[in-house]
Order: sequence, then C-alpha cells, then structure tokens
Amino acid sequence: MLDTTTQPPSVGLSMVPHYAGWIGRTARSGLYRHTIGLLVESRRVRLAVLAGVPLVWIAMLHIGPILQMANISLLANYPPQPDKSSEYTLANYALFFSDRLYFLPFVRSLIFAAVVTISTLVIVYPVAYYVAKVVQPKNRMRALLLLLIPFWAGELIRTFSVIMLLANRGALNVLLREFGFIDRPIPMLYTFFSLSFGVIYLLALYMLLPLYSAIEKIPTPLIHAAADLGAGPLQRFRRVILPLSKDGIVSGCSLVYLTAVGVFAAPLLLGGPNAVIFPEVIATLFHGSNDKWPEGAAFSMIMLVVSLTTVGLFMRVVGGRSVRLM
Amino acid sequence: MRNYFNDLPKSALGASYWIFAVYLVLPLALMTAMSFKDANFIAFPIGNWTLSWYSKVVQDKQFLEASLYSIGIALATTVSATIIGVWIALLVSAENIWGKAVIFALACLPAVVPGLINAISMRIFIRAVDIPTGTFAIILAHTVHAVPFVVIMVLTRLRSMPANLVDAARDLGADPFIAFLRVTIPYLMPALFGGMIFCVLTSIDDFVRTFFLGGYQPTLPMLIFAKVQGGMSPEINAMATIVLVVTTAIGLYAEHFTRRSRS
Amino acid sequence: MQPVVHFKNVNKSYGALTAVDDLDLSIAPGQFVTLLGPSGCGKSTTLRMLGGFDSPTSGEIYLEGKPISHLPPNKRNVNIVFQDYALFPHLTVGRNIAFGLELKGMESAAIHRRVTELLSLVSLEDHAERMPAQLSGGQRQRVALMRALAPDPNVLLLDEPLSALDAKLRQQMQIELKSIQKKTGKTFIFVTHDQEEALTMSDVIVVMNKGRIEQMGGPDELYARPRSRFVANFIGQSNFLESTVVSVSGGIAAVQWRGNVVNADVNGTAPIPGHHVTLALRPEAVFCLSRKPEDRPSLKARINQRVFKGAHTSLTVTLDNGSTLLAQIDPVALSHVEGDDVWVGWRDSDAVLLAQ
Amino acid sequence: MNNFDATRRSAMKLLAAGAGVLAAPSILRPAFAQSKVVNITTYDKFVPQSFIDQFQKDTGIEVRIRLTDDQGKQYNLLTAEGAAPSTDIVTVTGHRLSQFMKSNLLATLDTGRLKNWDKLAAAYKGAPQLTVGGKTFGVPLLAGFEGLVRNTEYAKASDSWSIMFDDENKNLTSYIVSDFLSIVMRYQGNDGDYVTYGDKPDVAQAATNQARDFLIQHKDKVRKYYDAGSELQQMFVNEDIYLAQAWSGPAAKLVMDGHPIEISVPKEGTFGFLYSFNIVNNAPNADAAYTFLDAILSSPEIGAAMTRQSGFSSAFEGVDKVLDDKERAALSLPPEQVERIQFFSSVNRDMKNEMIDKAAAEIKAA
Repeated sequence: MLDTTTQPPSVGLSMVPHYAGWIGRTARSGLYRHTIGLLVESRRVRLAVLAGVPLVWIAMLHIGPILQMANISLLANYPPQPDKSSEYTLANYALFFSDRLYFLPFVRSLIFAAVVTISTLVIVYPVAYYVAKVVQPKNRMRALLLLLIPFWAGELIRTFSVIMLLANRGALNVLLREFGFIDRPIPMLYTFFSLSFGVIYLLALYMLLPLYSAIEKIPTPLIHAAADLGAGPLQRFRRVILPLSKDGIVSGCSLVYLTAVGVFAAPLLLGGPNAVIFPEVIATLFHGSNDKWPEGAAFSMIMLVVSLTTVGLFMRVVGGRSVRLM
Repeated sequence: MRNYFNDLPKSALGASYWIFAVYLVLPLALMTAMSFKDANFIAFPIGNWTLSWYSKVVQDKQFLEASLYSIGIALATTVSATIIGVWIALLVSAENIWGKAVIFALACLPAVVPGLINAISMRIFIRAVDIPTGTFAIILAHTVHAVPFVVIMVLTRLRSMPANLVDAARDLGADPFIAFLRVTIPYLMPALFGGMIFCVLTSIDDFVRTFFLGGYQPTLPMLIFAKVQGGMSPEINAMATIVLVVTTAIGLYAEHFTRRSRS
Repeated sequence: MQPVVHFKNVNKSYGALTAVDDLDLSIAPGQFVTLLGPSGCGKSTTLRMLGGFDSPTSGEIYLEGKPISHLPPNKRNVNIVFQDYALFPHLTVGRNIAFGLELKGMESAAIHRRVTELLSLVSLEDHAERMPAQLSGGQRQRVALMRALAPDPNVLLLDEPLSALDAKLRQQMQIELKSIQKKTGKTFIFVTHDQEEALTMSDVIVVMNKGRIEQMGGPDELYARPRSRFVANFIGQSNFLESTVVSVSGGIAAVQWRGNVVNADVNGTAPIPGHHVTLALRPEAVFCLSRKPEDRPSLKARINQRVFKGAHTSLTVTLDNGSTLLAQIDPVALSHVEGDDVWVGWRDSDAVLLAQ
Repeated sequence: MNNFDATRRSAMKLLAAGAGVLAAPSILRPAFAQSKVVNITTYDKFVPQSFIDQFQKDTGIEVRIRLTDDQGKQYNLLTAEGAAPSTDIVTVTGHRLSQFMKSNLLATLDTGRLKNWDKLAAAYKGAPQLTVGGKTFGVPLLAGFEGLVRNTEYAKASDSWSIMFDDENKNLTSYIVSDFLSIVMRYQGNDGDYVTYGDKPDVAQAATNQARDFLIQHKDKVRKYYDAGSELQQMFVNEDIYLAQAWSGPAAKLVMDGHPIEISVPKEGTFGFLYSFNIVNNAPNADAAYTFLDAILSSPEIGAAMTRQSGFSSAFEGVDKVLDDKERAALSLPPEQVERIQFFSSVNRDMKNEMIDKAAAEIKAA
C-alpha cells in the first residue's frame, strides 16, 4: 500500500546503519518469550517483580540493621555476658537526658552542623551560580570537574592535607614567616577555625551538586526578564534566583546537615580540646574500654531521630519538594 | 545577547569560584609536594626532594593488590547499587503503589545513618543471617550505603521523563521489560552515570564499613589507615598522589569523551 | 464491509468520573476519522483504550473483528502519534523509525530500506542520522508519523499531533497528513479539539461531548446539518432561533419565531406542532439586501455592527422583533453601515431544526 | 541530551567489568577455617614479611594478615563475631587486655606447647598483666610505658609531670585523656591503677574526681587531646606542641628518626604495658596459631623488627644485640627511671574503666 516508487537510498551500502539490534533479536527469541516475556505480560506478576526485590531489600538491609540497633539500645547488657542480666530497659535512653555530659555534646553537634551548613551554603552558592550560569556551557563540565577532583582523594587524605596547610609548621605559617609577616607561628590548627575549615572542605560537594543542578535549571531568559523589568542585581537574586533555586538549597542543606551531624573523623583530627561532639561520644561508647554498646545504640537512635526530624521540619518550613542530588 | 546579570557581579562570581577552587586544590597540592620529601615524617620545609617513595610504592605488592581489590569492590558495589537503586526508584515512581512516601523515606535511610553506626549494625546483622565477613559482606554494606544516592538521582530524572516515551515504545511492540531496557534505561543514563561515579567514589573511600565487614585482604583505605598507625610518612602521600592522579585521569577522560560525542 | 474498529457499548470511568459513556462506534477501513470535541469529552480516553493504554470498565473493543480490550499495546496492530511526538531522545531519526521494525524481527537491510522509504515520503532522507533534538517541530512531527507508520499498522492513531505547531505549519501539515493517508490507504483516527483541522482532513467526523457521541458524519453533513445545538455551536458559528412548531410538510417545518413565521428543514427530527424547537442558522446562509426581495420571505433589520474580515464581512443585525442575528456577507455587494436598515432572510433548507 | 550514547557505552563497560568481579567466586567466600591457614589481626609491618615468607615455606601454613589500627575496633569486631571468630591471633595492648579477657574473647595459652617460651626475657615470662588466676593469656612481644615527651629545642627539661601544667606551656601540651588521668592520680599521690581500690569505690571516686578537676582546671595548657600515636608524632613534627604524655613507642620512633625529642619518666612515676599476641577463644586454627607463635619466639631478629616498626622495647631475650646504636639509644632509659615504671595490673579493671571513662568524658566536655 505504501508508495514504493520513491528513489532508492542514495547512500552507499557501507553507510547503511546497522539496525536490528540485540534487543529486537532477544525479544523475538523463543527463550525470552517463554520466560521473561510471559512474566511481564501479566499485570500482577509485573507488580510483584517490581515491588518484590525493593521491598525485601529495604526490609532486610535498610530496616533490619536499625532494628537490631534499636533492640540493643533497649538491652541492659550487650554483648551478652554470662554474669550479667540481659533484660529490656529504658535506662540507656534515660541516661542521655539525665546527664548533661551527654546532652551538651549533642546540642553542640547540632549547633555545629547548623553553622557548617549555613557557612557552606554561603560559600558554595556563588560558586555554583558561576559554574551554572556564567561559565560557557562548553566549559561547564571542566569547571565542575576541577571542583570535583579534590573530593576523590579520600576523606583521610583530605583531612591530613588540611593539617599540612594549617599546622604551626604548615604551609601557611611557613609562608607567613618567610615573608616576615609574623615571628611566631599563628596556632590555626586544633581550633574551631580549623575544624570548620576541614568539615566544609569535606562536605562542600554535597552542597555544590544540588545547588548547581537547581541553578542550572533556572531559565536564563527569566533572569534577563527580571533585569528588563528594572530589578537590580540584589533584587534579581532575592526575588527570582533565590526562590527558583530553593529546591537545590533544601537538598544541599539537608545533605550537608545530616552528614555534618554524623561527621566523626574530622573533629577528632582537626578539632581542639573543646571540639568534643556527639559522634565521638557514641564512638567512645562503642570503642571504649567498657562495654557500653546499649548506651551507644540508644544514643545513636536519639541522634538518628533528632537529626531526621530536624531535616523533616526544615523541608516542611522551607517547602522543598524532594531531595535531589544532581 | 546582552547579559545583564553578568556585567558587574561577574568578576566577583568568578573570583569566588577561583578562590574556592584554590581552597579545594591547595591542600592537596601540598599533600602531593610532601610525597617528594626525603624524610620519614612529613612537615615543612620539604628540604631534600626524592622520588624514592614513589619507587617504593610502585613496587609495593600490597599497595597494588589493595588498589585492585578496592576497585573490584567499587565496581561490584556500583553494579549492585545501580540495579537495586533503579529498581527501588521504579517502584516509588510507579502509579497505584500504596505508601510510596514511606518506601522512599526508608530507601534513603542508610544515607543519613552515621557510618560507624551503620557499620556496627551491619556487622551484627550479617552475623544474625549468617553471612561470612569478607568481600561479599563489604560489597553488601557499600551497596546499602550507595543505594539511596542512586534512588534519589534516578527518581529525579524519572520525574522529568515524558510519560509518553514508554507508551510509545510499548505501542511500537515492546513489552514492558524491553521498553524499560530500550527507553527508560537510556533516558536515565545521565543520572545513572552520576550515580555510578558516586558509588565508585564512596566505595573506594569507605573505611569504617570495610573494617567491620572485611576479611583479610586490605582495601586501599584500610592499608592507608594501617600505615598511618605506624606514622605519617611521605609514603602515604605518594600513595594518595597516585590514587588522585589516576582518578583525575579517568575523570578527564570521561569528560573528554562526553564532550567529543556531544559535538 | 467489516468495520476495522468497533467499540461496542464501551464505558470507562475513573472512580466517580465517567470519561466514556456507553460508546458505540464503528469505523470503516481506509477512512480518515476524526474524534472531535472539547477537552474532557472522552476522545483521548477513547484513543488510549484503542491503543491499549487504558482498558474499558465495561464493553468490548474489536479490531478487525477480534476483541482486543485486554491486549497490551505491544500486541495490537495499531500505532499512535503522540501529542508531544514522544520521539526517543537517545536514538537517531533512523533508529526511532526502525524501533518498531526491530521488534518485529525484521533484518537490518530490510529495516534500512523501509526507513529510507518512509523518510523519503516526507522528504527527510538526509536526516536519518540526526538526533530528534536537532529537528524542527514540523520535522519531528513527520518523524513521529513515520515511526508510527513503519510497522505497517492497521490503524494509525493521532493524538492532537498538530497542536504544538504554529498556525501556518499546522495548515501545511493538515494537507500533508491527508495526502499520506491517501497514499498509504490506512485508517487514520485523529483526535482534535480543533474543528478546522477536523473539517479539512476528515472523511468522517465523530463529535463527542461528555463521553458520548453527539453526531457522526461527513464534514459537509456535520456542517450543514448539525443535529444538536452542541454540534452547531462547536463546528462553525450558528444563530439559534428559539421557536414553536406551527406545521410540517414535505420535510419543511413552519415555525413561529418571535411573532414571525419562518421555514426550516426538519433535519431528521419529527417536530410536533405546538412544541418548542430550536433552529440553527449559519451566518453565511443569512442574506442581507438593501431592498425587500420580492421572490422570497425576508425580515426588516438594522445593522448594529459591521466588521471587515477579509474574505467576507460580518454583520450583526437587530430585527424588529428584538432579536439579534449574525450574518456573513460579500462586502462588495452591500455597502450599508451601522444604523442602516436592511432586509434579511434565508432559504428554507438552510435553517435546520435541532434535536431537543 | 546527545551524549546518551557515549555515556551508555562507558557505563556498559563499567557494568561488564563489575559483573566480572561479581562472578569470580573465589573471592566471594574466603574460607577462614582451613587446615593450613593462620589468621592474624595486627598492625602494618608488625610481622616482617621475610619471616612470613620463610614461615610459609617451612610449615606450609598460609599466613593471612588483617591490618588494624585501633584496639577498640579490634575488640568490637571480635565481639560482633561472637562464637564464630574469623581470626586466630589478635594483637592486644596491656591496658585493653582485661577487657578482651572479661568478654571471653581470648583463650588461655598452653605455654607447654611453645618450645621457645624460654626465649622471652625473664621479666616478661608470665608477666602479671598476662596472668589471671594462674593462667597465662598471650605471648608478650613488646613493652612500653607512658612517658613525658618534650621537644628539646623549645621545652625546658623537667623531672616532674608538673611541667605539663606550667603556665609557660599554655596551649602547647597534648595527652590521651584516659591514660593521663591515671598518671595524674599517681602524680597526686593516689593509686592511678585502682589496684588498691577494690573494696573502696568512694575513695577511688574521690581520687578520680580530684585528678579530673585538676585537669579541667589546667585545660588551657592543652592544644589537643589525641588518640593515635601518629597524631602525636605529627603534632611534634609540626611543632604544634612542645610537651606531651605519650606511649614510648611513637615517641621513640621520632628519636630514632633524629628529631629533637626526648622521652623520660618523671619522678612521680608512670605506667607500663605489654603488647601481646593472643589466641582467640574458639580460634578456627588454634594449632596453626601455636606453630606460628612458636616460630615468632625463635629469633631476636623478629623482635628487633617489631621494635623498629613500633618504637617499643622487645620482650624477647637478646634483641639489644641486634639493634644499632641509634635505636638502642632511643629505647634506653636511665636505670632510676626504669624503676619508676609500674606495669598495669589485671585486677579491678571494671571499676577503673568505668570511672576513668566517665571522668575522661567529663574533662572533654568541660
């Protein structure tokens, strides 16, 4: 029925693109049609296949270990010991609220995480904006890559490299002394400054990527339109760019906050004597010389619930729709 | 085209970018410089320079084995996390599924549980279900950690996917599975690619989970931690530098590759 | 002849909402059929059910005599051109068109021949290696059409495929679509809310409203003989004259309209004297003369508004009985302006009675 | 949108490579319990590779080393593994030993099965730390103490711990909180090892609190609380601190490397401890473990290698003769200082750990 009087293809045979890929062959093979082909035809089977693996995975490996943790947090003693009872108790949770020894680092951790989150946002926002909107599209990947590469070095190495920079005989102090700005090294390491410096250094990526993807999605003509209507740079930022990048801000802040609450190695290596924060308390309970797993588990549960609730509230108040990373 | 916004603040934005880039790169540059120091401990000034640490590292069988082992684990983690993550994302994005928000929240859970807690609870768990420690357990733990990130990325991409694409494939004779392979997967590729890079990086960087679930073969971070215990020597810097150079080379190659195919 | 598509008492409801209400529709092969109606009238749902993306709540759909209501889309020999084309962004134009053929298991060389042939049908032979993103709107539309035609479906479904194009391109595509349909001889089922598109291309128009068929027929028939007020209003413009039947004879009814007795075609209805009826009268059927004609009945009116529309001029006139009529006239034939008196009237057969 | 193909190809390559790794069954299930294997959890380079190679050749037993960097992690791992450990020999430091023993993680050592047991230096054979109720746990390898470490270029010499609290050293000291608490208790004339507090918890708590309050009062002298020896080394090298309480090993390594560092035992005294190899309870390859431990004891060279790696003195007889002068100098203490070292006991550990941990947390949080 088709009109076949049209000219034959003018391209040579060698230029004939290869059609009929493996998918077509697979789909028509008897084996496929009798196995997967039949399976996916039934709605019910399809739903079971779709839901089965994820639900089992989540139940087993996402919830299972946490439930184990919750279970241990309610035990009087764990690991089980012959001479001690292993009854269920709420004492481990009560301990947290009764002793400011634990409560204080917890509050400190939350405040620290909030400060780090806000600082990271302020530092990274112009950078993300620059890459997403100012850099030419063809160079964007490259500009982004330059910022991503340092994150591939590994947490430990990056932490140590901060030490190399800020120590009394670190690069900065050596340089300042060399140029005669100072006689004695400025103690920068093991202070709140070095701690924030390091943690932001570790976590900036989690802010950069969501911000970048959110800002990149803002149509550039919209910004121009705002300028056309007489909005100055600040107004454009406040009334157009900021609201439109809200999604990215919410996801970036949530990710950085949650990671910062749980950050463990950096405070240990970079913080001064007053930088004791909650994850260290928990780690001490697990690693310390007394068997305090139940307390550690209870504190972990508290930390988990509180940090998740905080982020949940934050999302509700600011109104981000979903967490996104890229 | 006039670019109103860029006139004045452009230079300020550019400066912020470059300052930030220096902030990220400078400490690592110092780290690299230190790998050439001819001494047993690292500190400024560098004094005598040497390449001996590199020759030592390159000949170090343990380092090579640990690197290969880490890469193997990272790749296996990437594959399994991608499969599971896409699967969960598809479930969450499917219509008529009850409790999607709950499933999504639970799928993201491991991302927000601190690593140490995650590691210990996983260790107790795999003992309860009788999985031996070792490669499989490490991959399992790394996968659990990476899945939420894959889910989030894939879900974001799925939400921007025109609903008609799959319908069109079905209409042209593809069953749901073929349509998924032929249309959904290619559409998800940018998200999958990002997710994969993330999986590889978190897996290669992970120490605490690996320690709790690992066997007798050290991964790269375990080896480095163990070496740090004996003192921070330039040898560790040399290792870190090699890792960094290799990953950078791969990253640049990937970028070059995508750029070339785009033009 | 056996209908190629037959909807038999098909219902579709989403919860309390009824999208398609007891649809009964037969479509003969080789026709260009348009489902026309406002948004939410059930035309798209009808199309989706035929395509296999929805299944009827009750009733049965037959394709060439075989029930297909519960077959998945990939098992039906129908293909859709989607409103947004749904071209696969990761495949070249050629591979997009080859998609359905690959799944049919056709070998590579045959696919290549077919793809080239289809592309040449729309003069896009040299675009086979382009990505969809590199094409213009009209080109994408053609590729989507060819992709859907490639597997040689019995019936081609088109879901408002022209709505994304600009006016000029849309007109051009209308002609092209019709010619492709003629060339291929396939049954096209076209969904649109645009009456002009429907009138231009269709062999048969099915006007739908609230999930039901209002009227079905050829474009001229639908235009000239709308059965209901909905159809008369949706296709073209109409004057509606609320009147009472006086008498009926020989297919022409005399009705009382605001003190005047006028004649109208019964249009298949069975008017009963004394009952209330509505007359539909196309503006272009209304004549306006400067003097009272001798040979036909006419009414005196005054011009309210005169609007120049290019090919014709549109007049709004007020009759002595207080009602307003819309008329289309040849601007050369009548030079009267607002406020002037004219005589208006129409041929008996141009006014049609609507079903109540 | 056009880079789909490229990304897909590279991603496919990744997928394929990953699948290949998954498919290799040999690395999926390492067998911990094989007849000819011994599994050891220890530090990097602690057991010399040349020795391992020789041992494997001689006995046909494969040596598998799991690297660790921390006692606590090692303990948690064993605890989590419960009755089915994946390791045969663990490396335990003295101050942690009691915890391992209390949790039933270690097996008693049948010294009769070790032909070379006599090659240990007399002082360490059946050291009280390794002995509970007449039973021996573990082969002592190294001995260390908690010394006062100073940078000889910047910090004055001192014969007393009091220099750690001198205003001159504000923001220039560092210590491991829990370890230093014991020392400060001793400095204040109390029993920092809690041996005598068995039935006097009130006295113990008072002594602990006294030390705690003193440390809180002098918190301004502290630059940082540290955990790992490598941190201490780096702080000294970077000149972030001039003075510290530290385990002798990491400090001695700095001395061996030629840094201006000195270790001493102040007159108030300090504590000493042992590193030991211990066989794990329910060890899957106990026999191979005994063979391995016997071989370890056979030569002073192995002891010397351990000393060089860690900076601690060897518990083996005759190691001194193998070390060079510089190494010997770094390890040697004047006899009167050696006498000030009191080795950690194994009694009353629960009370000690409980009180010290609590006080340490309070100091940090203050």
